[in-house]
Amino acid sequence: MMTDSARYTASELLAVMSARLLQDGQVVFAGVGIPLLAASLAQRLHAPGLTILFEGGTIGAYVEPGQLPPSTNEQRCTRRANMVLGSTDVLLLLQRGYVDVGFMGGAQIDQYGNLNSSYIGLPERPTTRLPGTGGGNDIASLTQMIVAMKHEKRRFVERVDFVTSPGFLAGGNSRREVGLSAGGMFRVVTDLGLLGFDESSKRMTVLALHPGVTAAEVQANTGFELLVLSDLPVTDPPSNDELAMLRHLDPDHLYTA
Amino acid sequence: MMTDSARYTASELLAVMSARLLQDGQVVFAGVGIPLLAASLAQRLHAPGLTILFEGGTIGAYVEPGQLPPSTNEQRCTRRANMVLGSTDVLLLLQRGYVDVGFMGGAQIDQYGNLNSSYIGLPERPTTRLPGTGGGNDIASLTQMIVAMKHEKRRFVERVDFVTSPGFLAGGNSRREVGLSAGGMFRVVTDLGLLGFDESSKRMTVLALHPGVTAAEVQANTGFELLVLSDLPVTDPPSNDELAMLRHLDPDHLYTA
Amino acid sequence: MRIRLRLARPCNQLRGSVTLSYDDLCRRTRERDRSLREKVMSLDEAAALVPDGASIGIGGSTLSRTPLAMVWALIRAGRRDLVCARGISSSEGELLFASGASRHLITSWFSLGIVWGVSRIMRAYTETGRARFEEWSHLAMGLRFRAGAMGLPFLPMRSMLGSDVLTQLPDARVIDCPFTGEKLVLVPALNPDFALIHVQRCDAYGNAQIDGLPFMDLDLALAANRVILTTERIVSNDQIRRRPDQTKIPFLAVDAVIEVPFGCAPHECYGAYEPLFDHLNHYAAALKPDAEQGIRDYLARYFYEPASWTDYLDRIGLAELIDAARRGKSIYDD
Amino acid sequence: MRIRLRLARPCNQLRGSVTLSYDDLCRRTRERDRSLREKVMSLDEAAALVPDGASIGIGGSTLSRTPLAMVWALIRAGRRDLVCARGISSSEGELLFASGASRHLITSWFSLGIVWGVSRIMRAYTETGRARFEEWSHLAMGLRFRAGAMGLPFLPMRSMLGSDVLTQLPDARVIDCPFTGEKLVLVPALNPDFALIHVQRCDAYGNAQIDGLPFMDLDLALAANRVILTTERIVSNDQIRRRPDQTKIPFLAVDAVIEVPFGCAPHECYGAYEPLFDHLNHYAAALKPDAEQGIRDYLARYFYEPASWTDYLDRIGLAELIDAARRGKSIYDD
Repeated sequence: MMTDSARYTASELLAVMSARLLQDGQVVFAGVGIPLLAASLAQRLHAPGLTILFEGGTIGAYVEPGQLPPSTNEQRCTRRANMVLGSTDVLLLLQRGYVDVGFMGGAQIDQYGNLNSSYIGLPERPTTRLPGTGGGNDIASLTQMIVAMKHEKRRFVERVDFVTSPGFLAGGNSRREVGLSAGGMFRVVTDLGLLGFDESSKRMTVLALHPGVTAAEVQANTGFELLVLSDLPVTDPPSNDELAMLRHLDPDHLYTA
Repeated sequence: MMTDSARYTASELLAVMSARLLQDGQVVFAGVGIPLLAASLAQRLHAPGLTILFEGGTIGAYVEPGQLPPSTNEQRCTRRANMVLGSTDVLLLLQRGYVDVGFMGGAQIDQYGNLNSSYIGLPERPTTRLPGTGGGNDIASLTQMIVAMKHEKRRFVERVDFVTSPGFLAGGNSRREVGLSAGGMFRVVTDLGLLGFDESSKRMTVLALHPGVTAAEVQANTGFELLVLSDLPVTDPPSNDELAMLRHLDPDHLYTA
Repeated sequence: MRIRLRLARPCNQLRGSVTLSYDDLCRRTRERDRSLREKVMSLDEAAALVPDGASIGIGGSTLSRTPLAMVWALIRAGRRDLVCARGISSSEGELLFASGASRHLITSWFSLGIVWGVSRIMRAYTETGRARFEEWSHLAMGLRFRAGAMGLPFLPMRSMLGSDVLTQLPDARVIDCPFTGEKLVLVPALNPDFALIHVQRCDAYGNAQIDGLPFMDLDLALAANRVILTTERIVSNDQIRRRPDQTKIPFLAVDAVIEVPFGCAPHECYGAYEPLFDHLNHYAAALKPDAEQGIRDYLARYFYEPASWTDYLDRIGLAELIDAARRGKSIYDD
Repeated sequence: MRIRLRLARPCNQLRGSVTLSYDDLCRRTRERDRSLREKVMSLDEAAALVPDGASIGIGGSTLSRTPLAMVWALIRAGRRDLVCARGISSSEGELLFASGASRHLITSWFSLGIVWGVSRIMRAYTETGRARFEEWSHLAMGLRFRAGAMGLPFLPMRSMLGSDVLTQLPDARVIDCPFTGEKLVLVPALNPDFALIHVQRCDAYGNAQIDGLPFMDLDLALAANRVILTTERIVSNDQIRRRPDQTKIPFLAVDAVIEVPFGCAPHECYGAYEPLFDHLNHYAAALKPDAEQGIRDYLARYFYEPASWTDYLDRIGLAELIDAARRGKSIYDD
């Protein structure tokens, strides 16, 4: 689907906008798809010293253009990497505190940033069984999270059917109270805007709008009431450089269909 | 010191007699010195399929003649080994139950097979601080043990000053009661004879005498009352083949001074 | 009909993960022949070692170093009620469910991957209650194998707290740390009856070298009660002994060695071949119109009909094997 | 005089192992610069990173891959009250005690090895209460580093039960396993302020390869709050990236890289050189008549007087270095 500008698809917008959140020198734990692509984009443009970790067991990845892996567990993930190690061990780096930011896609999210990738309906007899947590729960439990996902009402729900990967749980201090003292939701990047979480209530908050999008549009595509930053900035549209590099990395639109 | 026969030293006798206890196909965790040498001797003679593990991190060692290591942590221990791994990981094989027999030397032992290699006197102000457990406590806690040591009254004491490596603790079921459900003392090989432990009381028992040694002599060199098997057998003296191979392995008498 | 009958026993009451007492764990290990001996056999002989109902740890992850030849052999041998465990599961899980070889998979993620979408077989079997997908976090799976490898009844961890994943797992416990007072999750050891692991090379005794991503295979090998190794090639013990620091699985944990070139196809084997993308597309397309009929047809053509593993590979096609091998080896190019 | 003054504070009250709260552990790690950057410096610069009183994990074991050049630099820099931890300790422990750099060593075994007998310096310092040898089992040491590496406050284990080793360790706890009811010992994580590790090669960022016996160094590197790597040689990052599965310590854990050929001498570095047996005999002989005077003289001649590490090596003698290197490399001969 093309956005208004027709210069880029919604997926491309998502990739560019989330790439901009990653800073040079950070350590990012990236999932497959838009996160992997956005992290690689950041690494090629403004953050050459970005260290990318994959759940399959890679530290300091440097994925080759046009050679995107089907998951983060194949040899393509390790090409020109600094280190390859066991998947338990790379996940333990999260627990040890080595990772600055976790970066994943999401199927369903709620107002406190909880993610569901397990069940639609009741776990005992779900209407849809989803693929499950993978490392999602571990990443979301142990480090600061960026989530990139399409902004649709059925995906942005008041309360997820099942908390696969914890955000701020019931808001306020509830995350810390269950024993999750590190990490938490940092940003949600969508094709409509950039969202964060209110410092005390932990409710989802619109921080910026993408070009041509209104706050009302964002709310209309969200299944719960959003907080909105006063004086809402508008993001810069994807630059030609960003789009060119993105398409160089994913020429077959494997992740950006 | 030469024994009666003058054909071999006490250390050589110890090495030969303990080598005979190791069976083909077993997995043995061997300490440096006589244990390493005896295990290598068994491997070269009657037990070619003996798997030797070293605490430094070696599985399936095959130490070269004349190239004995100063501890079990040097590269000489790994020559022609099947696998090299971390020292924590090789010790964990004991805990996982992969090891048939642990094989160590001992500084001080008591009637229940408890070993002391830490303190003579009180721990707060010892008269002699010994080198400590190393892996001794782990080996003795987790697997069947063979101990090879010189038979001297000051080494065979009623109660060790300090239990570094547990034998049967206070005898009877006390070992199992503290939570050590695997392993236990199996044999003590000395330059005077072969000793084991009574099945119910767990007291040290003379099982065999080396050539030319009497039961009274063994008792006289022991600081507590030994049980003695009725109808006490006498071991075969070290054969020429055994002695020749032993001297081939340790031509400089590094371990058999 | 046969499958329907089995529904009488609800799949969520299948024997799951049991924490063995230390006495039992040690007894099982003591009874194994851990001596240095040759263990080379055929896929069929290895499959015969595994009884119905056994618990099975599956090596590799997603599309990587999956012991597919051994899964293939077990399905052909008609195994039933295997309780399978893997860090992340993919098409091999679909084939285990659809063949009736397993109705219980313990894993963190079960689907086909970003390119092919959500597994329709996983959905069909779990949503109707015909099979169980027992979900633990990826780290939890890894620590369960690691606890098993370490001879421990559990390991502590800091994730899963506060999530619904944890509420579905009665086998996990939450404690207050006796040192810091912090909340911790304790996950129970997983000591499967068998591990199936594919490696790039090993010797006839089972000393195995693994190139590239090791996933959870080193822990899995030591956690399991028996290890069945498939390998791209068998090398001499002399070659192993020249670089013992490259051995990743020790022979004393291994019970069977089977030489199976392309033993992961259509999945990848690091440095040897990449995934066979065309065949995976073909598989996904075959399941598109009617997933259950599609996978039955696929099983017939690729699992039950071939006379041998080579025949299976031949049906996949030489061109793809050559291409996948070229791509696989390219990981070592500058 | 200086040493005597310090006796006012009994060495058994020195700061020992503290189990950090998870908040503190994470904060310390977050404050580190974990970015991909060059970290090459001199021994003196690295020594300046380490303050008096710091806790130090020392890599290698006994006579193997001991980071001796870094120990040498710390002693020359006049460090005091370092709390040192190592799986098994040898002459480096004697030198740390005798120089006054440390009065507290946490280890499982501390002596000189079968060839040279019980450490007389260890005995002299511990029997008079001038220094503390805090004894844990070897496995306990390994699991304490491993817990530290895993970001856990403790790990369970099955040894030390019933022994007097355990009764001397108030920091360890015995629990009943919540799964099996069995008794287990919990050992607290060890997260030293610094790890000193010597490797065969690494790049300027600190991606390190280790040949042969890894001992506890991989866990130690991840457990410590800062890692100082000495290396036989620095290689390019390109070389590392060609075989990422040979990297054993990731750059993001490393804070300093110092190229020091023969950096373990007179101990060994696997595949590079064996122990310098003649020098070790010379050292042992120097300590024979009067251990404390002998080691003071040795420290003067080999630690304080040399202008540089190369000067130190020169005093050991070229002939020995050549011989040790010949023996070291022979591990790869058929």
